[in-house]
Amino acid sequence: MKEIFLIAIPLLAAGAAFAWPGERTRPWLLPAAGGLHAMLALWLLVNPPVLAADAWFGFDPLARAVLPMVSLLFFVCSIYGVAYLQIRPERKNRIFVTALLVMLGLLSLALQAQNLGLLWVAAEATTLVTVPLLHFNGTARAFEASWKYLLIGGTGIALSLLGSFCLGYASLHSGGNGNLNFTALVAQGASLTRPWLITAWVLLLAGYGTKMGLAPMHTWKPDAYGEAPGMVGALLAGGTTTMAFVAILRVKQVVDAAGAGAMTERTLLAFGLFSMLVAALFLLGTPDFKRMLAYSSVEHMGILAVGAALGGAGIWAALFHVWTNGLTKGALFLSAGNIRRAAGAQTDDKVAGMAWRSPASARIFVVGILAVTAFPPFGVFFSELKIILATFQTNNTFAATAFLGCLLFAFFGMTRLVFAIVDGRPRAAARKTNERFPELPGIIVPPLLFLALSLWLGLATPSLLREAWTAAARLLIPTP
Amino acid sequence: MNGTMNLLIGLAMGLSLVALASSRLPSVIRAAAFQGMILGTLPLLLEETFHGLVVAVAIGTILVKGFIIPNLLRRALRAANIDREVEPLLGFVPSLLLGAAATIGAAALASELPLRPEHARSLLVPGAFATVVCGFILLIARTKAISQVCGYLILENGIYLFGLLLINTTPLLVEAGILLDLTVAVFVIGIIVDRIQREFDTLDTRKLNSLRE
Amino acid sequence: MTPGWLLLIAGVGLVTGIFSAFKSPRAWLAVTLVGAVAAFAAAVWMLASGAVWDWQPDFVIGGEMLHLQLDGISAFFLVLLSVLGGAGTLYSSEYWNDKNHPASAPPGRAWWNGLLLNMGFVLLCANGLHFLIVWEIFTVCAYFLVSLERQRREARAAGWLYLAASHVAMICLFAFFALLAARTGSWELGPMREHSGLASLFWLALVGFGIKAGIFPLHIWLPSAHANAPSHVSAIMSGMAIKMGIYGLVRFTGWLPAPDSAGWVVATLGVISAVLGVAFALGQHDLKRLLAYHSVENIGIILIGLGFAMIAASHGNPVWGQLALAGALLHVWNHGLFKALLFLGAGSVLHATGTREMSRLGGLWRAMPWTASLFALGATAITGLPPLNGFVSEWLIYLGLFDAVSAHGPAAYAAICAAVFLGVTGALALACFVKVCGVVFLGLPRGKIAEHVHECGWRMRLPMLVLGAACVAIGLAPILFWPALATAAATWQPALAGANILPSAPLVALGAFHLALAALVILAAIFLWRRVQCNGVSRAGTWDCGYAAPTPRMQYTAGSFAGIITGWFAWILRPEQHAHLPKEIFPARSDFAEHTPETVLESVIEPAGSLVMRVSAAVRRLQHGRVQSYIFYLLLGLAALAILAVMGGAK
Amino acid sequence: MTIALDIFLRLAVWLLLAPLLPGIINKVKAWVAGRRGPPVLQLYFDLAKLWRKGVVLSTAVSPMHILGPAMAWVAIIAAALLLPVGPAGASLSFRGDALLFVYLLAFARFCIALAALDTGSAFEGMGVAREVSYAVLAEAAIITALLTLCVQSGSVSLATMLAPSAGAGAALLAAGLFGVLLAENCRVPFDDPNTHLELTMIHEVMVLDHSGPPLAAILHGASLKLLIFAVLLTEAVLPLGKLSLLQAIGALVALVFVVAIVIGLVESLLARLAFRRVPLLLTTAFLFCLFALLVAWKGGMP
Repeated sequence: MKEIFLIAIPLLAAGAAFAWPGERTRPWLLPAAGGLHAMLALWLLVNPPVLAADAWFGFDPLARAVLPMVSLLFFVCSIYGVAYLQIRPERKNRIFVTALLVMLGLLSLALQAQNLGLLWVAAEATTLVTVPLLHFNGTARAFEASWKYLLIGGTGIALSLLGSFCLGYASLHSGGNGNLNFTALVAQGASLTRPWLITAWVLLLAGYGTKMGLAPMHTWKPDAYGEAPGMVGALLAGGTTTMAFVAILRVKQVVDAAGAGAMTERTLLAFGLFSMLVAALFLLGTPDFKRMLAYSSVEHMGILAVGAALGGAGIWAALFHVWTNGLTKGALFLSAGNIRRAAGAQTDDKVAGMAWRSPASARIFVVGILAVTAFPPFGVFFSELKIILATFQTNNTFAATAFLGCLLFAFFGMTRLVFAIVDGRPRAAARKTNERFPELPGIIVPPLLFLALSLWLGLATPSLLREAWTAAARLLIPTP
Repeated sequence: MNGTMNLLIGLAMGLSLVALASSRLPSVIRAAAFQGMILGTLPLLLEETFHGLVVAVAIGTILVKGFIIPNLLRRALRAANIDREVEPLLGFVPSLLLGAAATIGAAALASELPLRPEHARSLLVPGAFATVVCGFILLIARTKAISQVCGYLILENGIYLFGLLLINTTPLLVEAGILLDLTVAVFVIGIIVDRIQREFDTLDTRKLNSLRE
Repeated sequence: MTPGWLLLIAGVGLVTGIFSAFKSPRAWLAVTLVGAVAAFAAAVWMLASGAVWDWQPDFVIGGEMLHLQLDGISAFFLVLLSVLGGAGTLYSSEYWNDKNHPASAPPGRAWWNGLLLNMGFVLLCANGLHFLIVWEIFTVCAYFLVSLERQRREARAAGWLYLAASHVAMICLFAFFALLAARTGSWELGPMREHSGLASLFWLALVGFGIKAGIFPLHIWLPSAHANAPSHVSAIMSGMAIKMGIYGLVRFTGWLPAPDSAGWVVATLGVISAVLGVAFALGQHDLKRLLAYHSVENIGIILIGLGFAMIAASHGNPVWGQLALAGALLHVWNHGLFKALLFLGAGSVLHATGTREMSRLGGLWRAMPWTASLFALGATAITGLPPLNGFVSEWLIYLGLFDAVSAHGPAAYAAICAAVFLGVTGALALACFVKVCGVVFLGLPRGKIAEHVHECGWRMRLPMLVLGAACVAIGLAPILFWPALATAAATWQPALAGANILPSAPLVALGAFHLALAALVILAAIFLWRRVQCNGVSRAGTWDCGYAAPTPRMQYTAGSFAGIITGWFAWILRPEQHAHLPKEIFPARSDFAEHTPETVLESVIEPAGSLVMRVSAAVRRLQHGRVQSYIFYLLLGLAALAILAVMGGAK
Repeated sequence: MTIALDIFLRLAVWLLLAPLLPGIINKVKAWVAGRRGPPVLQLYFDLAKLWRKGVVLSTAVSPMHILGPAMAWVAIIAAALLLPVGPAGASLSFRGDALLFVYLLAFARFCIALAALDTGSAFEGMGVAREVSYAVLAEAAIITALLTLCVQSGSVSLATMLAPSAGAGAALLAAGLFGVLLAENCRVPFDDPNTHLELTMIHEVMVLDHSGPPLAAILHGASLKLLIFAVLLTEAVLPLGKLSLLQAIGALVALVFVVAIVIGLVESLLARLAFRRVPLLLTTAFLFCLFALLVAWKGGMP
């Protein structure tokens, strides 16, 4: 039962943070809890526990395949958080730190949930706890972003609840005893009532797809990512979306077991490609580099969906991509946050010449963009290549073509914007101040760590992780 | 038993249409609150024997959906001193027609889906779908933040209605989840409404579009 | 000392060069040169022995076992890489030194070594995944080198265009290698000619490698990248980086089966690239851009040879195919050598005058005799004139084409066209290089710029001398280089290995003739020079048909010089003319300017791009900030999902 | 040793006979115009005089101004050595020398053009521009002619290419090659070697600033080039291989003489073309060669 500590440690730390008196010392709780959490997660990765048959939550192969990534992401972000909160003493951090820790606990719960209902509760709670994180900056724009996030995310999560009910009813209608544990649902297999099953899939995919940010349910993403602090963006893009993706995978497992695999694959492929297309079109013209990261996230969610639609090899690659994308995005969000602070603006008509104003962050940002647009030897290259390989292996030539085309246009858009911001002459207003943004090690080392992790994942993917992904893929697609 | 339930569900469906047709915010809030109260009583009718937990759920639902949330909304309305007129993006008559169409559509859809014998004659499924769709219409067709919150409430009511299908079999965790989340959600929404008021001097969400491409 | 150890030394040298690039330029220079020499030695070893160096350590990168291989073809390209790399290294130590470019010189050195290292790895990799990795890293290194002068807007734009075009190539190669891996079940590369299902992959490779090589309609990135890069970078880009595209085509046409039409398409593209490349070159007034278009031309010549070799291979191994292949391969070397020489010369001009505009130069031979004569040597070589190396390779290709014609085979008609166009290309190139040499180095200085020029130092001169010497050596003694050529050609298709084509291409006789010609030319020149001195020389102004006050501005300009030919090609060059011609009896100030646009880029790619951007702008308007609509989108998504789920018989 | 002697003798013949041809042409022109004209050997006198004269060099020129003519002269001589003389064959012959022949002439053009541009004069720039531009079309024609000969003989060596009978396309090939001859040697209607209006000239304007021995080299080279083309034309058309040595040489000399006379007649009877018409005429010459190629192709089909 060590896995319960994955949930308990952050929640206890959150309680401690809420009660902690010292404004300057409180942020240190973040890396402390994050470090413990990460160590435990890695320990569990190496020594996976045996899952109790009827457990409500547990460190099963799928959790094992993704949870350590979320934990690592949080840990590195929390290191950044200490330095970040130190350079922003004007904002009270009690709620912020508490909410971050609660979020980690809820993510751990949701990723480990073995029950549809519990999964939903954790997902909903994550939505709520994100709100104070989003309006940490307290600006009008931040409130607007939080409002939209809450309304759209709330609607999405409501749909997923309705979907959960439908799935429950499908089970009930076919003679089940109302047990919403995934193992029980999978065991019911083809006996699940087909119309309810389809309704459930539609609603759950739309609901968790909203959380994940698949087009056209992605509309909250640019606002939220654009206004949230960099590290919150990183956690949303790497943590919350992963949770939603895992939820979709778990539901897909049930629906596949009921014999509607062709439908799940068709819908996931269509929504994945559509998301990539929408993201590519938005990326081509967006002038705001933080919103750009949001569209890039939409694109990568599309990639995950496409991967999930391609059977065992595709799911393996998608899990790989969860790791590479999450960690690479971490570097991007953190460095983008630095650049945003250094420049005081985030659109290309106001920001230029950041290679001079914040050289380290600008370089990390450029390298991160190349990494996330699948330049080798960073991890995303390898995971995307695996997905393309899977499309070809499953003879989805059209999907492969569309996939590659979208990657291309996304690349055009992103590099155009990034180089406009990094190079060029600083704008007149920025030139006048002529002071360099203090790039403390605390805000430079974490993104570098992310890049290093991304590099390491690609060049020397640990066999442990490969094995974990294989196990997860085998769990989801039992027949190869 | 089924007859009473269907009557109440029909009433709830009617209330969503009332919310769609209301031109003043307090009446929208009232419709949503009344709908919540009706739904709260339903679990009691479903069960032959009064299970303790079911009673607790019913009382909780009535309290939260019927009193606490509407009160919060009214407080926000008063505190913000908002113009009580509902400003529709889509007119009342079209909204109403859409709502009616949605109700018919929901009934048609429900008849397509196979039901257990004990639910076959109940209005639960069409009622749930119709309420969800009406909630969506309110969310999409109204500009004021409070009317959108009401839309969201009605949406949640529909889902709750659907959840009643499972109340016998699934552990009540799911229901508890709704109550908890709904409360917190609206609480947070309330805060935000408050903040929106301060920042933008209006509760008109049309003004909330500085984040755009 | 085995090839493996030599390659290790080369790798270590280049890697330590990356680290010493920032601290110590001298150490960088030393280790990089050692690396280049070691790589050269390894490549020559393999070419001389004809063996294959194959190394499969128990070492996994990115999930695949490392597999390096140096066979005839890769060694052949590695020779060129090491020569150009070494020359460029020495050249840049003066041309782009810390004093003149304090900000960009150290990273420039690091990227330079990265470029060389990764191009070397591309040649060595025998695993598709690793090939793709190093291919892409080399592209990125080249991007940072092209846009090294980041404060200049044109350099940044050129760099981005290069990166974008390369990414299109990358996407094609992504698909190519992924399909290859999917169909063969392994990332390992190697001969798989009997696997006929792979033939259609050739088209992906053609586009992917073709963009890199700068084949005509795909060349859009090339002129501006080569023009705006620092000159040693232009030299390696034009001399080697675009050859990596050729390497890819040669490699994979050799290893994989090709569709029947592949050779025809390659040859056609070759003809188009050759003729239009030189036509565009004639229209340029920017010295380096002009040279860049000549790269398109020469890639075309190489492709003509390669295309006919492919046609021959698909028709069962006639000797003419081998001639064409040998010509194409030798032209890879030759173009690398003389184009690098020309770019280094252009760099020297740019270094001395600060401008690439030919219309502001002139008469530079006085101040820069070394640069001028070495540039003239390179110009003679690139024009394909005897007795230099350019002629040898074109001669081999011509022989292949003529033999194809007299063989009366199915390729004969195509060979007729190709031969005639090759001749036309040669004549056009001659016109173009007469223009360049005449306008830049001869005549009188046109402006103030040309008055303060100085000759470059020995570290810039020596690389040019080495490259020039290589051009002369291949021209005068082609037979010495034949074994290397034969080894590479035999590696391409083992079926071609048996036949000896030397009887059909008497390189010994040609070499002897060239040697005699060179000797006689020198003798005659000395003789005439002495005769003139003996008869007595008097100096006077140029006779301008009685015009009393000639000024340097009255000299023929590059634009007027090329006017006749660019007129013939106006249908594709679409020159933009701005003229204020004299009208009245006492004419006012008048002027005339002509500019040749990047036709493919400006008339095809940019309109297509702006169309895409309009679509993007229209779509982006949907994200207008109104949350009601966002929920409506959500509902639409739900509806679409429902339709999609019910569709396809989900009963 | 014999080969050296052979080369030496041929070289002597080529060098000595070359300046005769312009003399014949001028005589014909004078005869048509009813004048007495300069002596046939006039060019020999001119060359001898120029060779002894001092040189006036422009202040702008580089050594290329002198080296260029020398290099061009050597290149033309080298081309001449590749050309076979009837059944006597060529002294130097190997596979592929036909292409070397073409490119040697191009090399000569390159050198002369650079030497001309060296003066920085607008007029010489103009001349060079015309020369190298029209050469593009001439090059296409001559490559096509070589392809024709290659198809007829199955060889890529001048000595064997020119041996067999020209076959059905002889007339076409002759017409085409004659056009190329006129263009490459700057005769009317492409150029007027006698005019002194600089704006209208090609070749003459390129050498405006040359004097003394370099000019002699240029003039002698030009005459040699004319002879080369005349011989090439003759041998491409006449089936010399079938004749005995004496007959062949007789026929060769006679036909070269005829070519010279025809050139003279053309120069007397035609006016120089406007420059914009020149490409048209050269394209026609190219098309003649191309049709000859097609005829030869059909004829050569097994």
